[in-house]
Amino acid sequence: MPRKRYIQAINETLFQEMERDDKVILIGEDVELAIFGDTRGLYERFGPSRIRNTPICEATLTGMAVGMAAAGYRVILHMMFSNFVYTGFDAIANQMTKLRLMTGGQMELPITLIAGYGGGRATAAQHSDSPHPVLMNLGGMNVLMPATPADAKGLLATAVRGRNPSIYLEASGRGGDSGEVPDGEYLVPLGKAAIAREGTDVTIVAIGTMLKPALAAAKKLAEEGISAEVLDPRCLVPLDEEAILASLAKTGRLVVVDEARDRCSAASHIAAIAADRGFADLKAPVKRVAFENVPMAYAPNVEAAYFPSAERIAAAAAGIMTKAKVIS
Amino acid sequence: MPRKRYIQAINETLFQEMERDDKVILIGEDVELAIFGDTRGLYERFGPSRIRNTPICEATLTGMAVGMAAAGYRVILHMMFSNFVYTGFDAIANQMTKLRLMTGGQMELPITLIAGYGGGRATAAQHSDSPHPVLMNLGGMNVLMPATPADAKGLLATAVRGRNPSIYLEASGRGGDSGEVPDGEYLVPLGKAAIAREGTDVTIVAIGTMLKPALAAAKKLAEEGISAEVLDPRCLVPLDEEAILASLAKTGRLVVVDEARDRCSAASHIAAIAADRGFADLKAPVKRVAFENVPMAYAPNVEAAYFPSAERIAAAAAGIMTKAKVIS
Amino acid sequence: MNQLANIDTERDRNWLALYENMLLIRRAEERLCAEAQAGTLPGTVHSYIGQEASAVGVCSLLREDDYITSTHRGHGHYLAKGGDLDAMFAEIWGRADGICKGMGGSMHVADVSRGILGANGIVGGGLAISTGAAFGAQLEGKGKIAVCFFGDGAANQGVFMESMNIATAWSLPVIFLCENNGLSEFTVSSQVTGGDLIDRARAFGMFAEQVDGNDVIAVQEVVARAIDHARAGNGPCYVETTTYRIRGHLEAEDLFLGGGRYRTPEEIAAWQTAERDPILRFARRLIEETGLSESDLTAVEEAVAGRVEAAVQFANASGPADVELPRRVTFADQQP
Amino acid sequence: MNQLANIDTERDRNWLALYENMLLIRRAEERLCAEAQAGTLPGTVHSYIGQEASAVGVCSLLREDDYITSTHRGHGHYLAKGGDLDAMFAEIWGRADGICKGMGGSMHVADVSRGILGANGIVGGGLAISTGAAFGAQLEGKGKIAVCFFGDGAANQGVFMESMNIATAWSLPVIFLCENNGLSEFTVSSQVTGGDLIDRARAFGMFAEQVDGNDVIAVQEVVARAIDHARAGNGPCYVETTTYRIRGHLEAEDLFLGGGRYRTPEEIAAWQTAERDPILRFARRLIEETGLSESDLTAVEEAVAGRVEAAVQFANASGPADVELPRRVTFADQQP
Ligand SMILES: Cc1ncc(C[n+]2csc(CCOP(=O)(O)OP(=O)(O)O)c2C)c(N)n1
Ligand SMILES: Cc1ncc(C[n+]2csc(CCOP(=O)(O)OP(=O)(O)O)c2C)c(N)n1
Ligand SMILES: [Mg+2]
Ligand SMILES: [Mg+2]
Repeated sequence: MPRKRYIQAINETLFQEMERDDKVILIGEDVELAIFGDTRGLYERFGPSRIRNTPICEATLTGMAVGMAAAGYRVILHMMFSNFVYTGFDAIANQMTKLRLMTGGQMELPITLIAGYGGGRATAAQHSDSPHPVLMNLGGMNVLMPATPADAKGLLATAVRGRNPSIYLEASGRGGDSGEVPDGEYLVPLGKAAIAREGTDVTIVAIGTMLKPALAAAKKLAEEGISAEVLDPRCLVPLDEEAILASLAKTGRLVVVDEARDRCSAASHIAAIAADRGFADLKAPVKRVAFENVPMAYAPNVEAAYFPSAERIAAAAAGIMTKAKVIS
Repeated sequence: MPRKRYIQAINETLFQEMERDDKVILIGEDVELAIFGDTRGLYERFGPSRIRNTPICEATLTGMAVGMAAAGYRVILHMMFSNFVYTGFDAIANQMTKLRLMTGGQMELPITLIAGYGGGRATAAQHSDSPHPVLMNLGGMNVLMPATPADAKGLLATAVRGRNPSIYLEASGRGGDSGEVPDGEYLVPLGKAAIAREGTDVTIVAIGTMLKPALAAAKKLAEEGISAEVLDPRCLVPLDEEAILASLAKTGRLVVVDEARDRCSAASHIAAIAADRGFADLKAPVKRVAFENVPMAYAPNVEAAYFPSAERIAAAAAGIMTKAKVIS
Repeated sequence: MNQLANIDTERDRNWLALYENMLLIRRAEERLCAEAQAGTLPGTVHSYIGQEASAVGVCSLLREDDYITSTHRGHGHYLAKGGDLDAMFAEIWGRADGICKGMGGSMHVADVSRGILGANGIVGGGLAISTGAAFGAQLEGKGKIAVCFFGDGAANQGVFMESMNIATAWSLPVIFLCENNGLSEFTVSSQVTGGDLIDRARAFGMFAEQVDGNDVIAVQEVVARAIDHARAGNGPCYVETTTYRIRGHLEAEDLFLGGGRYRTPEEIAAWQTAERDPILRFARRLIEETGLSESDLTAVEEAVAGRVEAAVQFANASGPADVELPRRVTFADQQP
Repeated sequence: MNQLANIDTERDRNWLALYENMLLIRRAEERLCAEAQAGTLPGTVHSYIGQEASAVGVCSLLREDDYITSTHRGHGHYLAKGGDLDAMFAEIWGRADGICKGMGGSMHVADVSRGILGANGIVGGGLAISTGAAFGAQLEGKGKIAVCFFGDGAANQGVFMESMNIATAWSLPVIFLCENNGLSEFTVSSQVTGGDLIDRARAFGMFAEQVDGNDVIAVQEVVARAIDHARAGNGPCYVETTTYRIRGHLEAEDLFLGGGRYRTPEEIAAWQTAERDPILRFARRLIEETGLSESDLTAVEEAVAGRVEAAVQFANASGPADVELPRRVTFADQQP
């Protein structure tokens, strides 16, 4: 399989899906020249009736996506940075995620929102949010967070072809990360987690960008004789609860890693599932390694201090091993 | 102590706080005539320089609150129904909750947002959300959910006098519920839970409107010989984790009841805390009784079927008692 | 002088249809108000009484495949665009045979198959949706247009400007149809509104006209030109129908107002005269300007009464809404 | 002809101060761009080069207790309103002595004590904040006003209309100061904008004027009238300064563009001539119309260079930002 950068996988998938179905329309601010590179070249290929720069007006763009979908189109709306999802939040929270129910199922809403999320590059508080917990709580919207180039491709294609609103959160600044990406048609089903590393002592569920530090933590832990299984949920809605519980049944211990603020985070929710359905398997407290309940600071030293790191993850995992195991 | 209706307690507190401090300004749509009754009579007393109807423009109102605060005022912004918080979400999520940090602490933001939340009255999906989980995840904003008339008074006064942004979620349609309300100055500190009923077998944490069905469930459980302690957190940010853990230490069992949709709810977060810090005390799975991950339906029979009810709460609690206890 | 000789009978038929549609809305709303007051409906209703000429004048000129978006005060738009009365009543009753299977209720009546993209509980919520539908219509190239009904209160929501801007920049076939009844809930709109609303549209250089919204024929005349303009690909239009809301903002308003008031009984009465009420005044015109007689109108009145009564019976006979539905329809092909 | 005799020396001093302030912004921005290109800054910067006459013309007329809100391109506004250069550089360097203690960075420079309510990373974010501050100023009754700087791209955000509406309805002392540089990131604004922006303000009947934003004296002349209008309690104003952004949308733009382009080098060059560049052209005017000489300007140039160099040293010498700060300042008197 060829190795490709994450952003390139997204770009190729957009080409593929727009080629495949001429009902797919992509709009957003600056999508023609593509500030993140993900939409690059689409304008030259498909022209203004398929991809178009919009004015800056997120509140209207999210509502327009609903109207375009109602008129029979498959909409991809690029929202640039995830914080701008808040600017366009009204039609997401009050229309897009509710209209299927409110109309008794009449409305088809094949809409894919794309937004870059996350910190780590000194973009400060208004360009770094990880809004997936907020979106998960809305109900009525799939939440996809691919961590690898292959999943970036497979989940995007599935979302674009699907019948429901999805938000596809693209790891900002992951443009440079490479991985193997299957050629041709490649669909990753929604709601299927992936085991990124097998292990037996502790399960680390790592969301999106957190996969990388989680894998690094697992490596460190292995050196200490602790075998960590790293699970990448890939999708948060629908969530593969069974895969998480199966891993927990094997290891008996759980650490959930989330770049979002901790309170009411995906980490909280996964921990809650473990405390309910996985209770019988739990040998130790369920740990969350998440962002503290504060906005992102600008200064890189401060940003780094609040970010879930391999060290924090490894420490959380080691902390819930039995003493015997730790000193063995 | 005199008995007062919930809405009356709020109304009197607004009078009291606006009387006390002439820097308190109240704005919002239709606040002069007061659609919920909570702001009734304030206009006649304080006039247009203290309370004022606004145009319908939630996105600007939330931003204006920031500017008014920066100019030295204590702002009460009434947002009517909680779903309109989503309409004004941008300045909440990107400015109000972040500006103190972004300015290195320069900005004073004594802002109280008020919104009516919750379902149960066939108002359908766009007038019934319980948005507290979304707001809890933002960080930078207190989240208050008084369940009783006394707390309605005490928490509102504390919020209005505070130095931080708060959202005060008023139980829609609770106007008729009465309770004892202390006369005169009465402040409930933020982050202090209340034990609404003592018990020894299971802790039921009931958020906001859920207190009522939780107490009803506790009564039912008592008839079955199960002693439930009912804890009302009153505030979700800051959250009284210690009180929850102390009750859990006593009972060993936890049910969390939340009217919000389950995914990434306050219930999830409290369950996650139990699974972490309270793990050693847990004798059984932590149960969440919340709204399913769907929008609110209009038809009352459907609405009722999805609502956390005394029956569902009691069943959840009974389900985690040891067999012996249940049949005893 | 008998004008019968001058009258084109097709116009008579058309005018009578306008009358019937306005009357249907009026009588349906009256029934809903009565039911709401009697406490037989689950939620509350926002009545369109007094504004009928706006919805009917506009929708009488639309194709079935044109789109409309509506407001919290949406029954009139739904009916005028051809929505089924029985299914609307069953919806408001919260029943299985409701147009939205009881999931939406009064504030969310929608019939996507007829281009009715829904009443909306979010003030201003339809602006972007209709703009998006108009973009879809433009891409499709079959001459469809979208009409966005919204109120003078909604015109203060920023999405109004945003939607006009993108519609202008992209030359979208959308008509922004502002029903200016001077009121926003319990607020007199002029107290919270700067300038004249129509000037906000003129700022985009778009087709912009104001018309007496209680004169169904005048509405038709202006809207016909707007539709031609939009359908021909000349871009968006703004039409403002000036009108008045006769009933409270919502039924049970008095309960909410607790003795306060934002308008006088005299003001309301002044809009209910034979000169101003859209139905009374059109009735007079039908008698004076067409070959139709009082008995024709009485027949219409009876037919309408029958339809309303039948709709109530339909709603009452309909079974309860399906409790499983939220789990089944929140997502297509997927559990929530 | 020696014009010295005609020149009022106070005006000379004022004009020289305008020149110095513009030059300070220019040189500070140039240094920031160079540092950003060299990779020595943590985040990125959006440079104000080419637009200096707008911020300086406006802020030169404000009281210290007046409010401004700014944009992502906010260094110029901050400096023109009297923000400290050293503290700004330390901020952009992410250091403890930054004006926001390193918590905000380039996009969030703010000095509340000087009425600088902050640069803002949300396009349009300042509109409502300044409107709210103006409401506060009105309530306080001490004659303060608020100036909201925003771009032509931001003028398509609905909060623009919403803010103008409420400011008009409440007669608020706010000046909506649109810096129209024709560009919104990598989009030519005219392609996504309907009509002329100024007409959106005129729709509210407000004071609305457009001015050459590269002519600092012309800006002053128009803004002086707007300030009088607002301070006198006559309500909001709209002033549009037409200008041009010389540098990329942000430093490292080329990296983001990946070879694409949205304007030509010729277009940029045409704005850098002695006739159009706000600083070059004002320098010429200083020589021609005042008693000042080349050597006066050279002295200013040297002083500015010294201040910029000192600010770099200040920033470099400042300690790292305090890691505990988010826990301490996210809330006042409370743990997050
Ligand atoms: C976003 C939002 N804000 C506030 C409300 C509450 N609300 C319902 S109707 C209404 C007034 C609307 O006035 P207008 O648009 O003129 O419509 P009208 O009721 O006059 O038909 C308000 C404020 C709402 N439903 N949605
Ligand atoms: C709400 C929001 N949407 C999008 C962006 C991304 N963005 C940053 S600057 C910009 C263009 C702004 O143009 P304009 O307002 O004219 O300011 P200029 O950059 O020309 O000074 C965009 C789209 C943003 N920061 N915030
Ligand atoms: Mg109205
Ligand atoms: Mg610009």
